[in-house]
Amino acid sequence: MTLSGIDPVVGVLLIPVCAAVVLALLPGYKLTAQLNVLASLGSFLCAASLLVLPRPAPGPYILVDDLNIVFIVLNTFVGFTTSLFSASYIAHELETGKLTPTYLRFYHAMYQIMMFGMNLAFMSNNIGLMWVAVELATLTTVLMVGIYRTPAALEAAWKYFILGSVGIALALFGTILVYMAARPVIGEGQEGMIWTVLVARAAGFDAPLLNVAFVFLFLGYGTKVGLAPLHAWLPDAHAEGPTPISAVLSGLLLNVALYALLRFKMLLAANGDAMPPGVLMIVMGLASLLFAAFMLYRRRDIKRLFAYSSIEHMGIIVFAFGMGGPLANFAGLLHMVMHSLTKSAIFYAVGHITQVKGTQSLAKIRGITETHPVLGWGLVVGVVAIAGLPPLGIFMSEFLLVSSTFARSPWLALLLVFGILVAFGALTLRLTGIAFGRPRGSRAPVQASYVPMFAHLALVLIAGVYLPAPVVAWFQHVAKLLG
Amino acid sequence: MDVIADIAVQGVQMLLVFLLAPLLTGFIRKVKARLQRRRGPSLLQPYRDLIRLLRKEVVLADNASWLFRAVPYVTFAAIWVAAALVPTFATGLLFNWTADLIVIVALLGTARFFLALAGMDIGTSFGGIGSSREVMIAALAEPAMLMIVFCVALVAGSTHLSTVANYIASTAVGLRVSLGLAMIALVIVALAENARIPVDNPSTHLELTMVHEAMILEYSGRHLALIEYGAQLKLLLYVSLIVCLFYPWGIGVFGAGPVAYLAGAALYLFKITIAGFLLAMFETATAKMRVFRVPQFLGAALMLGLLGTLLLFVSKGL
Amino acid sequence: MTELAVQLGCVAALLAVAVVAAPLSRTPRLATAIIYGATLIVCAVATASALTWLLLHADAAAERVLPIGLPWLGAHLRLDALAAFFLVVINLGGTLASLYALGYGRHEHAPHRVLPFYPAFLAGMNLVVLAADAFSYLLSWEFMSLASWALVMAHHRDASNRRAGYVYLVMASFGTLMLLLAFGLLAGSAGNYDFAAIRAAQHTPYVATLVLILLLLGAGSKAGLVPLHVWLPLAHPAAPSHVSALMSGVMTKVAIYGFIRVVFDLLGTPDWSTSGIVLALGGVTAALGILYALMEKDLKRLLAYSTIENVGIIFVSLGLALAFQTNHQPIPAALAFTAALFHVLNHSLFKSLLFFGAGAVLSVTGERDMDRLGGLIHRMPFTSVVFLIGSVAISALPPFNGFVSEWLIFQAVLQSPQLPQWGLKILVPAVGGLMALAAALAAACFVKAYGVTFLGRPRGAATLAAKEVDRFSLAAMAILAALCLLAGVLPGLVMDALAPIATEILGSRLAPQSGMAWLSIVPIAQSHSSYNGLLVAVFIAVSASLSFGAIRLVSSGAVRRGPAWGCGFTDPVPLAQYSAAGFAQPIRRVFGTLMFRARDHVTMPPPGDIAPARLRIELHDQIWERIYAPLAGGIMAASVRLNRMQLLTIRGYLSLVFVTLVTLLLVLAIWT
Amino acid sequence: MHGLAFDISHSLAGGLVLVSFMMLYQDRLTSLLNVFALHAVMLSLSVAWQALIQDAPHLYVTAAIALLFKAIIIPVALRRIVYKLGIHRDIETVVGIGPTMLAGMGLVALSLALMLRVTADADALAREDLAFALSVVLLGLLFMVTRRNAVSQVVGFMSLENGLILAATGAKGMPLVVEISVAFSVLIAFIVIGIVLFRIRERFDSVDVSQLDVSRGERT
Repeated sequence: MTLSGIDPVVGVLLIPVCAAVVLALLPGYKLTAQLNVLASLGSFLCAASLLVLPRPAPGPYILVDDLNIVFIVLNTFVGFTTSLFSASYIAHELETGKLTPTYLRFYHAMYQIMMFGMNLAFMSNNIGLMWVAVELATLTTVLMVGIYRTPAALEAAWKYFILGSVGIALALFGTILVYMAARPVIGEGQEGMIWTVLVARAAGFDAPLLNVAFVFLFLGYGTKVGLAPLHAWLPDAHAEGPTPISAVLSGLLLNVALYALLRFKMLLAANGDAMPPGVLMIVMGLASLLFAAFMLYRRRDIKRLFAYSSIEHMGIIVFAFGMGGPLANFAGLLHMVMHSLTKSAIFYAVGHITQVKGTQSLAKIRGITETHPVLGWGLVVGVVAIAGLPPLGIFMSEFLLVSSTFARSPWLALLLVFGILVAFGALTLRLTGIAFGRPRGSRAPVQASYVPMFAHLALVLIAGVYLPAPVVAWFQHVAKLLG
Repeated sequence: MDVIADIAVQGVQMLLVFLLAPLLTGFIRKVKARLQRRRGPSLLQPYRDLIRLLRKEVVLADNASWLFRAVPYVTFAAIWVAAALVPTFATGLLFNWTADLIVIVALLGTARFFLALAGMDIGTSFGGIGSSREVMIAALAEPAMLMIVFCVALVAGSTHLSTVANYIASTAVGLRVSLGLAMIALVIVALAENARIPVDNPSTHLELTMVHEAMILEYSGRHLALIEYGAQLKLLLYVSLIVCLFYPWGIGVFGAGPVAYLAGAALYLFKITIAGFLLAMFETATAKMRVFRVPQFLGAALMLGLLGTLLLFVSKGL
Repeated sequence: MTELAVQLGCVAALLAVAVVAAPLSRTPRLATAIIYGATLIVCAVATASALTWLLLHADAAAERVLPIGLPWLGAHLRLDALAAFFLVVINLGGTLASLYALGYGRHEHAPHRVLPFYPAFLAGMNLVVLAADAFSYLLSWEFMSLASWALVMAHHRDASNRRAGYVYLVMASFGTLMLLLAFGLLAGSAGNYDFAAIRAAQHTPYVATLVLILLLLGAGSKAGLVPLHVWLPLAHPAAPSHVSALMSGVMTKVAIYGFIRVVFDLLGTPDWSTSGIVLALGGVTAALGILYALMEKDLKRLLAYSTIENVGIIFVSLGLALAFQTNHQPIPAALAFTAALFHVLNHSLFKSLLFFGAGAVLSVTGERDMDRLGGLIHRMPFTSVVFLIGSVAISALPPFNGFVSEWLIFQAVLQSPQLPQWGLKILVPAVGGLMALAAALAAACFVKAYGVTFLGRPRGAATLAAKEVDRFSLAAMAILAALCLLAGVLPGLVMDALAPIATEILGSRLAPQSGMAWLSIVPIAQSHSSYNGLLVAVFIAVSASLSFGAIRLVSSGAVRRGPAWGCGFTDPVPLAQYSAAGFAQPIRRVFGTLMFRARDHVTMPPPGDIAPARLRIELHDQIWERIYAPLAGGIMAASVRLNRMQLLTIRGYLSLVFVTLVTLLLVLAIWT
Repeated sequence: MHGLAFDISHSLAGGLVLVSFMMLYQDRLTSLLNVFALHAVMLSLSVAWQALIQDAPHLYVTAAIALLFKAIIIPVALRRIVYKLGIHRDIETVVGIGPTMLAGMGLVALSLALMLRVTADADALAREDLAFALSVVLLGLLFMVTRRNAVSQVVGFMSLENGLILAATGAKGMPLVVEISVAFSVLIAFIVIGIVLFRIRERFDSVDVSQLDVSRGERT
C-alpha cells in the first residue's frame, strides 16, 4: 500500500488512532465531543472518497474491494452519526452525574479505538490481522459497556468479556487451522494468511481441515454476530452500556463479525469438496430468528427489547447469505445495511426517551407520541421500519428474501415467515405500549439532536422506495461475488 | 293497441285479486265456523269490517312517527303489486315480465320489513315482541322459500311464474316426487307467512302467543283496515301461487282471448275455493304450537325443499 | 392515455396533502377545512377520470413504468377496466367521505392524528389498484394497512382501540406475508414480479391451487372472510366514522380487487375444486357475519359485522364465477362475475351511507350503544330518512340496489345444474340457501338496528339533547341514498358499464341490457328470468298513492293522539322497551345456542325484595376461543419457556457454547 | 534425529493434555492454581522444543512469555485474589469429578477422530499436534463449564489459550503476528479480568451474579 499522505486508506485507519490519543489527553467534554465528531467525520469522508478514488492494490495487510467497501462506508457513516448523537447524549449523562469527566475522556478515546479496530477488521487482507482487529474492537466495547460501574453494568461487561474471549479463542483456533490447511499448497510463512492468495488457491486445500476450521470460525465469529445460542452477551451488553454504544454494537460490531463470516464462507465456497457452509448458516440463522422472536414477548426493558430484535435480524441476514443466489444475497446485503441504519436510529430515539423518562422499563414508558411527538413518531417510524413494513427499506429486502426462498424451498420460507410474524407481533405489541396510551412519566422537553435519527430514517425511507442504479449495480456485483 | 289491451287485462287481474281477497278470508272463516258447528258470519263480513274500520277515526300513540303512518300504505302497495304479479286466470300478463318469483318473495319481504319497523315505532313491549318474532319466522321461511323456487325453477328452467305455469300445464311433466315435496314445503311456508295456525292464530289477542297481531296492536282505523286488507291479499297471493305453480291446468295462455280467460277465471275460482276449504279444515284440525317449535316446523320445509332439489338431480340423473 | 396520468397525479396530490397536513394540523379548524376540501376535489377528479375511462375506452389498457420501487423492475402502473371500476368505487367513497368529514371532522378532538393519515390512506388504496407488479402492489397494499392502522389508533387513549389496532396490524401483516408467498410462487425463483410476465407464464394446477388458497388467506384476511375476520369488527368501529366508512365500504373492496386480479386475471384457470372452497367459505362468512351482527348492540360494530356478511356474499358469487369459468361456461360465469362487481359497488354505497349515519348519531349523542339511543326519528328527521333508505337497501329489498345484485347472484345460483361436477351441483344450492338465510337475517338485523336506534322512545339523556347534524354530512348521505335508489331502478346501465370488465377478465360478457324493453334486465333469456326495477318502483308508488287517494275519499281523516296501549299500567319507563339484545332473543335462541353457546342468565330478586331482576346474556365467540386464544396462549407459553434461557448464569451460557461446538464437531466427525 | 524430535514434541504435547486432565481433577482453587502453573510450564517446554526443532528463534519469546506470565505471575496474583475473596477452601465443581473425566475422554477421542481424517500430506507432527491442541482447547472449555467460580473460569480460559499456543507453534512457519496476538490477547485478557474482578469484588461478594435478573425484571 502506498504511504502517500492523501491515501484515504491511511486516513480511515490513522485518523481514529491519532484522535484516540488526543482525546485521551484533552479535558473538558464539549471540546472533546466536538473533536470526536470531527474525527468520525474525517474518517467517514476518507472512506467515502474510497468510492471514487482508485483503490490501492491488495497488499499483504490491506485490501479494499467491492465487498468490504460497503461495510467500510456504512461503518464510518454510522460511526459519524453516532458520535453526533453521543455528543448530545453524553452532555445529559454528565449533568445527571452518571459519568465523570475522567471516564468521559476514556469513553471518547475508546470510541475512536473501537472505530479503528472495526475499520481495520474490514480492510485487513490478512486473516490474522483481521482477527486481531475484531478482538480489539470487542475488548474496547467490553470496557465501554462496563463504564457505568453499576453491578448490572459490570455483570454485563463480565458476561460479554468471558463469552467474547471464548469466541476469540475459537476464532483464533479456526484461523490457525485455515493456515494449516493452506500450508501444503501455499507453503510456509506470510503468504498462508493473505486472504486474496488463500481464496485464489483454495481449491487445493485440505477439505476436512477446512471444515473443522469453518466450524470454529463460525462459532467464534458467530458469538459476536449474536447467533443463538451464542447470543447471551448481547442483550445485557446493549442494555447496560451507554446508548451510543448500544447503537454501535447493533449497527456495526455485529456487521464486523458477519463480514468475517462472509469472507470465510467465500473461502469454503472456493474450495470444491469442503462442506457447503450455507447449511450451517441457514440452520443457525433460522434458530436465531425463531428464538429471538419468542424472546421478544417477555422483555421488560426497552433496550433489551431492541437488542433481541437485533438478534432476530442478524438471524435473517445470516439465513439470507446461507441461502445464497443473486436474489437472496442481494436481500441479505440490503437487509444488513437497512438494519444498521434503522436499529441505530431506534437506539438514538430510545436513548433520549430513557433519558427523559429516567427509566428503561417498558412498563413505565407510555404515550410517547403524546408527550414527545417528534421523538415518539420517530420511534414509531423506526419500529415500523424494523418490523418490515413499507415504504421503508427492510420491506424490500424481506420481500425479495421471502419470495425467492418460497420459490426455492417452501418449508424454509414458511419457517422464516412464521418467525417474522411472531417477532412482528411482539414488536408491535410493545410499540403500542410505548408510543400510545395515557402518558406516564415526565413530560419534560428533551434537548436532543434529532438530526442523526431522522437522517437514518430518511435514508431508509428513500431506499425503500427508490434505490439509485449505481448502488443496485454494485450490490448485485457483490451478491455475485458472494456466490 | 295491444298495449292498451294488455294493460286492460292486467288491470282486470289486479282488480280481481283486490276484490277476491276479503271474500277468501270470509269463506275460510265461514267454513271454519261450520266445522265448529257455528253458523258464523256471512261471507261478506270482511268487506263490512274493512269499511267500518275505514270510517273510524285513527288513534295514534303520542310518540308515533311519520313512519308509523306511512307504513300501512307501503305494505299494502307492496303486497298488492306482488299479488298482481301472480298469474291467476291467465299467464304471460304484462307485469309478469317485470318480475319473477324471487321478486315477489322480496316484495313481501319489503312489506314485512316496514311492518316490523312499525311495530318498533311506538316503543311498547307488544310491538317489540311481535316484530322480533316476525323477523325470526321470516328468517326461517325465506331459505325454505328459495329452495322451493330452486326446485321449481329446475323443473321449468325458469323463475318466471308464467313460464313455469305454462310448462307444468303442458302435461310434459308427469307427476314428480320433488314437486310434491316442494308443494308441501310451500304450504308450510304459506302457513307461516300468513300467520295461520299452527304458527300463529289470526283471531287471538292473547298477548304472549300472538306474533302478527302483536306487531300491529297499535294500529286503528284506516291504517288497521289497510293492514288487514294487506294480510288478506297476502293470503290470496299464496293460495294462487300454490295453485299456479302446482295446479295450473286450464289457466289461460296469454293472448288466448276472452273465452279462455273466462274459463281460466272460473277454474281459478274453483281451485281457490278448494284450497280455502282445505286450509279451513287443516286449521280446525290442528292446534297452535309454541313459538319455539316453529323453527322445527319451518326447518322441515327447508329440508323438504332441499330434498326435492336433490331428488330432482337424481331423477335427472345429475 | 391521459387518464392514467390523471390518476397518478391524483395519488401524488393526495400524498402531498398528507405531507402538508402534519404541520397544518396545529390550527385544527382551518386544517380540517383545507385537508378535506383538497381530498374532496382530488377524489372527485379521480372519480371522473376513472369513470370516463370505464365508459369510453374500457377495452384498452394504459401502462407506464416509473423508475422507483424494485430496482431492476421499476414500478409498473396499469389502468384497465377492472382497475378503473375499482378506482371509481374507491374515489367515489373518498369524495363523499371527504364531503362528510368537512362537517364531521369538526367534532374530531385529535385532528393531528387523523388529518395526515387520511389522504395517505386514500392514496394507498388508489395505488393498490393501479399497481401492476408484485412489489409495488404489496408495498401499496401494506402502506394502505399502515395508514388505516394509524387512523384506528387516532383515539389511542381508549384501551380497546389500542387492542383493535394491534390485532389489526398483526392480521394485516399476516395477510401481506401470505400474499408475498403467493407472489413468490407465481414469480418463481427467477423472480420476475411483473404482472405481465406472471400472466404470460404457465402455472401448474398444483401451483394455481396453492396460490388461490394463499390468496384466500391474504386477501381474505383483509376482506374479512371467516375465520380471518376477527380484526375487522374491532378495527373498523375504532376509527373516526368517515374512516370507518372507507375501511368497511372501500378497503374491503380493495382486498376483493386483489383476489380478482390474481385469481381471475393472473392465475389462468385453476382446478374446479378450488371454486368449491371459495363458495363454502363465502356462504359460511355471509351467514356467520350477519349472525354476529344480530348479537351486537354497538351500532358501528353491527355495521362492521354486516360488512363481513356482504363480503361473504361477494365471495359466493366470485366462487360461482370461478366454478363456471373453470367449466368453460362463459355466460353464467359472466353473470356471476357481474353480480359480484355489482354487489361490490352497492355495498360500498350503502355501507358508507350507514356508517355516515352512525357517525352522525355518534356526533350528536356521543353514543354508539343502541341500548342508550332511541326515538331519534323525531330529532333527526333527515338522517333517519337516509338511514332508513340505507337499511332497506342493505336488506336486499326491492326497489333498491342491494336487491338487484342479490337477485343476479340467485340467478347465477339457478344456473348451477349446468355444472358437471356432483360436488358443485349439491354445494351450490346449499350455499344459495345460506345466502337466503343471510338475506333474511340481514333484514332482521337492520329492523333491529333502525328500530332500536331511531324508533321508539329515547332511552337516555344523551338522546333527548340530540339535534340534526350539519349540512355537509347530510349532503353526503343524501347523495349516497340517491345513488342507492338510482342503481336499484336502473340496474341495466350499471350492468352494461360492468360488461367490459367481464370481457377483459373472463373473455365473455352478458348481453347488453340497455336495449331491453322498458329498461328491464334480462341476464340469461327473457323466458328464463327478468327484473325491472323501474317498473316495480313505479307500480309500488302508483298503487300506494292510489290507495292513499282512495282512502282520503272514503274515510274520515280524523286523527286522535293518545297514550300507547300499555296493558293496564300506562307510561312504562323507556328502558322497558325492547332492547337490542331483547329483539335478537328469538333468533339467538334459534341459531345462537349453536353458534355462540348463548345462554340467558336471569337473576330474580327474592319475593319482597324490590331490586330489579337482572338478565345477563352469555355469548362465546367460538372462532376466537377455538383458534386465536389457543394460538396466542401457545406463543406466550413458548416464550415463557424459552425465557429461562435469559436467566442462566455465565457458566450456563458457556455450556451452551460448549454444547453447540461439540455437537457441530460430532456432526462433522460423523457425516464427513 | 527427526524421529526423536517427533517423539519428544509428541510426548510434550501429550503431557499438556495430561495436565489438562489433572486440572479437571482438582476441586480446590489453591491446588488448581498449582496445576495450572504446571500446565504453563509444560506449554513453555513444548514451545521451546518447537523453537529448537523448527530453528525458529522467535518461538523462544513465546515460550518465555508463557513461562513468565502463566507459570509465575498469574498464579501468584490469582492466589492473592483467592485469599482476598476467602474462597480458597470451598469446593466449587458443578459436576462430579468422575463424569467430568469421562466427558474429557470423550472430547479427546472426538478431537483425534476429527484430526486424523486430515489427509496425511499435512505432516504427521502437525496432525498430532493439532489433535492434542484441539483436545486441550476442548478440555479447557469443559473446565470452564464445570466450574462455578470466576477465578477458576479465568484459569480454564487460560488453559484454553495454552492449547491455542500449542496449535500455533505446531503450525510450522506461522507468521509472527499470531504469537504476538496470542500474547497480546492473553495480556489484555488478564488485565481486563483483573479490573473486572476487582470491581466486582468491590461491589458485591458473589461473583455469580444471576440474581441481578430479578432487579432487572427479566426474571418474572
